[in-house]
Amino acid sequence: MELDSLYQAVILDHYRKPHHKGLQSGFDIQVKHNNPSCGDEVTLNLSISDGVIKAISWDGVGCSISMASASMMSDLLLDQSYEDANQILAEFVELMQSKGQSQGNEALLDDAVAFAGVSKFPARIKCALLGWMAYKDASSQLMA
Amino acid sequence: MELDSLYQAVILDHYRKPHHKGLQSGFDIQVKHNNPSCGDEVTLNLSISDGVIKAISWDGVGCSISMASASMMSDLLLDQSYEDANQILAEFVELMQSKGQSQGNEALLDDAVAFAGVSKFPARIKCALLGWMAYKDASSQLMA
Amino acid sequence: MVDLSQYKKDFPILSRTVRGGNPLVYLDSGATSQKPEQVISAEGDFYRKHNAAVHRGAHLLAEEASAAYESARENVATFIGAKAAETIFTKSATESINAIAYSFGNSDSSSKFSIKAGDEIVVSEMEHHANLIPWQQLAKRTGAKLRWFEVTPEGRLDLSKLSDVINAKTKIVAITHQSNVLGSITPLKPITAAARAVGALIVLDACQSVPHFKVDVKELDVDFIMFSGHKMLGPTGVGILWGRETLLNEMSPFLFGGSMIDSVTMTEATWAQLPQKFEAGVPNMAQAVGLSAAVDYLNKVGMKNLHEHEIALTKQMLDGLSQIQGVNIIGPVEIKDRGGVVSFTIDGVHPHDVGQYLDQHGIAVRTGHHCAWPLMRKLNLVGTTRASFHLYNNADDVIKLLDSVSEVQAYFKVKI
Amino acid sequence: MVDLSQYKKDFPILSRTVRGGNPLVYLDSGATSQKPEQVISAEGDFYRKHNAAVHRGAHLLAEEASAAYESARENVATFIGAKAAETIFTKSATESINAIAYSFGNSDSSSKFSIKAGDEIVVSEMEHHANLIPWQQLAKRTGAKLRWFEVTPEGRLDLSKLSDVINAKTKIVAITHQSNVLGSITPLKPITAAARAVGALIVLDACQSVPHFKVDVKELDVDFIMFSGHKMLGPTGVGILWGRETLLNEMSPFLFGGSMIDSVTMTEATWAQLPQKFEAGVPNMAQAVGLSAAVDYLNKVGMKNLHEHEIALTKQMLDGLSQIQGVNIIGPVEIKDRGGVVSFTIDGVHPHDVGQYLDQHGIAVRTGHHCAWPLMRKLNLVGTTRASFHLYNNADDVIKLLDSVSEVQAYFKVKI
Ligand SMILES: Cc1ncc(COP(=O)(O)O)c(C=O)c1O
Ligand SMILES: Cc1ncc(COP(=O)(O)O)c(C=O)c1O
Repeated sequence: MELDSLYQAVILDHYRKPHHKGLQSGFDIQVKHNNPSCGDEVTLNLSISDGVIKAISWDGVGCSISMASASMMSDLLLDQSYEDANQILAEFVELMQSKGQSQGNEALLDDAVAFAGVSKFPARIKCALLGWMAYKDASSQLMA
Repeated sequence: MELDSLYQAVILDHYRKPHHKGLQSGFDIQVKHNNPSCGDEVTLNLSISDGVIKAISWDGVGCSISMASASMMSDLLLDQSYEDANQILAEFVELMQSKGQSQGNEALLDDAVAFAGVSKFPARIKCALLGWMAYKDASSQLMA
Repeated sequence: MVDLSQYKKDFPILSRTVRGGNPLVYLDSGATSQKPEQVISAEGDFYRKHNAAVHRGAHLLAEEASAAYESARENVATFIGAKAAETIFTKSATESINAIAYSFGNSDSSSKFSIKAGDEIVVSEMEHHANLIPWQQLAKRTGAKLRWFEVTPEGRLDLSKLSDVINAKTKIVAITHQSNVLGSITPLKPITAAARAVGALIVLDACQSVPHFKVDVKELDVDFIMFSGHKMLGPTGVGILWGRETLLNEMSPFLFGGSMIDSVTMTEATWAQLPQKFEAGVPNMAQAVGLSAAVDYLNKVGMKNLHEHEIALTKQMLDGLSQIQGVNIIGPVEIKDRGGVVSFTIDGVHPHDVGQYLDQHGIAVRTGHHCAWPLMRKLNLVGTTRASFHLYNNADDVIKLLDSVSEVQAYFKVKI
Repeated sequence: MVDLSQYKKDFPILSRTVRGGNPLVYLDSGATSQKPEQVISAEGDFYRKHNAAVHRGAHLLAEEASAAYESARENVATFIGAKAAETIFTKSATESINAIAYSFGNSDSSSKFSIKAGDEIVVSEMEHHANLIPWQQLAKRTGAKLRWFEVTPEGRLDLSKLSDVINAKTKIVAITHQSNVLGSITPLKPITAAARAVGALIVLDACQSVPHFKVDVKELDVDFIMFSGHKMLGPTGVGILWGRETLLNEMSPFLFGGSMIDSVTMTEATWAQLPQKFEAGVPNMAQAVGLSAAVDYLNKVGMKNLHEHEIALTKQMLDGLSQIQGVNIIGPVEIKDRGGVVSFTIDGVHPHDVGQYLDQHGIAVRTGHHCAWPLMRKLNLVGTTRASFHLYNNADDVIKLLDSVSEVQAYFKVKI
């Protein structure tokens, strides 16, 4: 079923057992993003020092796609350099805009290539990007 | 031509040589009415004493129908009792709403039956009624 | 119950297939209704035969267009028991509500419509954003205070503090006729009585009532109502503002421009009579004509038949959902004072994911906060899944939805 | 000149007969244009195939409707050289102008959009009521002063007092791009230069320009433009407000309700990103799609071809009218900086009577003050008769009008 390309097992796993969920204290910046059309919310705590992402944690309410995406993002970006994180971010955004044409670069995205299917469901792209946009906002404020 | 039923000779005569046009002093009330969709304007001076229309004069700018109608109205209503004038007014309004089905009561309306043709041109009914509505407003204020 | 199945064929979109090649089961009429061919072609015919700027031309097309537009107004007015002069065409209910709020704001401080610090405006926790934010903003601009009725756990308006909420300071009571989330119908009598007792004006958001059951403004005892054409089988881009003639006569207009004037100089303008006073510019003529065709269609079906039909479907849906473990109905479970809108949640599955699963099976529902975010917060929900009906729905649609809801639980491996 | 005759057949209404059994000669496109079948069926197809509430549903129809609506926005934006985010769908130019005026009025006193006593707002004597009264009212509400450019006897904007009219107090300059009565096109450069020099914002009423010649907001150096779909072959019930992204981002929204929010509680709301911030409620989706089809159609014809075609007809009309004794052209007789709108008067015959005679012969024109009453007063006229063109008009239409004008004089027995 078409739907299975959206709800890959790894996505549903992260949804049920999200990583880095629960806000940690001692952050450099906190941002809150939401998706006004459906009400999903993500709050993100981020610390960057010496150009490296030292801590990332988040909390929020939302659908499986938005929550699983925030979870995998945290896994992917923690301990990366700001530059590498940006490359991963760019790759993920490109995957989301690929309208089902791309498989995603597994070297960069690891398990997050499972989101490739989301790009065929335009209304869900915003869900998958919610956490990433929070990260983008937070990190670019920190690095400004 | 259909148009000739609108522009009867007597109407065009009154348009070219309107009666009671030019505001007379010594009135009991003055009202100004306009037709905002085309810009036609009529100012009416009216005096009623002992229930009789003692003086009526008007001025204004407008199309042949509105000006001729004000002219004939003045002829018809001058020296009439308020009650008779109301009957004439009612008859004229009814004629305007007749959608071309009525010839008009000549005993009451005299030359103004020429306006029967106007009732087939919905956009022109307001023109023909402009002066009459001014009279209605003025007289009902006076008799209130 | 009258059988309405003959009408479905008039709605071209209902014969298309959607995701997964499934036939469309449209259960999102609370957001917008589908349109019968009669409405679509009424709009098209206006353009093909009579299109011209109304009230402005000396020519035959302008006469015909004006007649079509004004008879559309008569028709819609009659439908709600109103006079034509009180029935204003807007672009939507949202515009209608904002129009009234701005008209209050535009009033001279001496007028009875003027709102100032110390005054109170009353809404409820179940309002759609369209009947909340304009009043928040009016309060903000004027210094007035916003008050509200709370919502009971069953999803009814909580009137227990009625005499506190509506008090001597209350100037406006703006309330929904039927919640677009909960389906609950507002008991108007106690509210209008309280408002009348303190001289407050009553604004009724009739977006979810006029399209579904007979509403007669003469019986309501309110001052303003508003609704959108697109939720009642009509075109997009047209709504109605109805107000009492005496009030509209006294109020300031909202939009300024052509056709709404009596006289204009460089520095001053005076206003036309009703309804033109509230209709600036070349109006949405084709959409007004389309809305009139929708009213004709609804009259043909019969509002009573429509309502009975929707109530039967609602009952079937409520009964069915009650029997599925792990499913929660959000809103009254009783059918009394309840319209054809059924919100629910499924434990362990986010509404957005529920909607996605249903969509894959051809079932179109709405998910999320339904533009009633404060209500969601109050009920401690991130959102709901909402199924809503119109005349073209039938018992099969409900069965399909119920079956799919059970499958959702299986698909997302919810433990029940 | 490119031959546009192939297009006329696309406009169903143009094949009908009117008063006296005459074929329709439609010369009233300045009031509203006719619609090609392509536009009518684009609107119908939206309802028949994709209708759903945009930006709100999880289902396929909602996705399709959103895609149709947003690609309509892209298309219209490209047409005027704008970004999609800056291109707001309204119901009409009238709404667009009022929206901006209210947004100014809604601004905090600390914001640069706030208007107060001592500020000045500049318009002109040739404005349509839609670009005059909203500013009169804003001035009235805020205590600002309304100033204006006069009109020269030839019907051009009188810029001789430019540095007096636009001065250090000027906050807004709201001006028409082309007069709907005189046909004169505003020389923007000196005005925008003067406005920029004092930091005033520039609002351009593009109702009579965008439908007739290429307008690119990047080249205009103005801050806001507005126009209506119905004058550019599009549906009724849709207009555009374009504004610079930076300004729209900073400005207060105008209508409040669903879809324009970022977050909402009972007492507070924050706004969505552009363009949603300025589009409250379920939008006029089918009309936006129809407008996009109109833009496609205009692109196919080519705005340059259209403009040349209209200029040729205008020249023919001006030449013809100049040769009839007792006929006065109201507006520039020179073709330079002039669009396809020709107003005239006939000595001894009221415009309304002229229009009636023409109508009897199948010729649809507009008569009266054309929603520019202050201009009429200035020119000492009770009104004019106005012929205005679009792509479906041709030289025969002009000849018919010219012949009929001569007959009017005979019919009403005017002595020449
Ligand atoms: C110059 C001008 N401005 C504004 C308007 C108002 O447009 P609308 O009535 O479509 O809102 C018009 C047309 O009526 C116009 O010609
Ligand atoms: C209760 C209620 N009020 C107001 C609205 C706003 O209507 P619209 O978006 O058509 O203006 C809606 C629908 O969206 C609604 O359901």
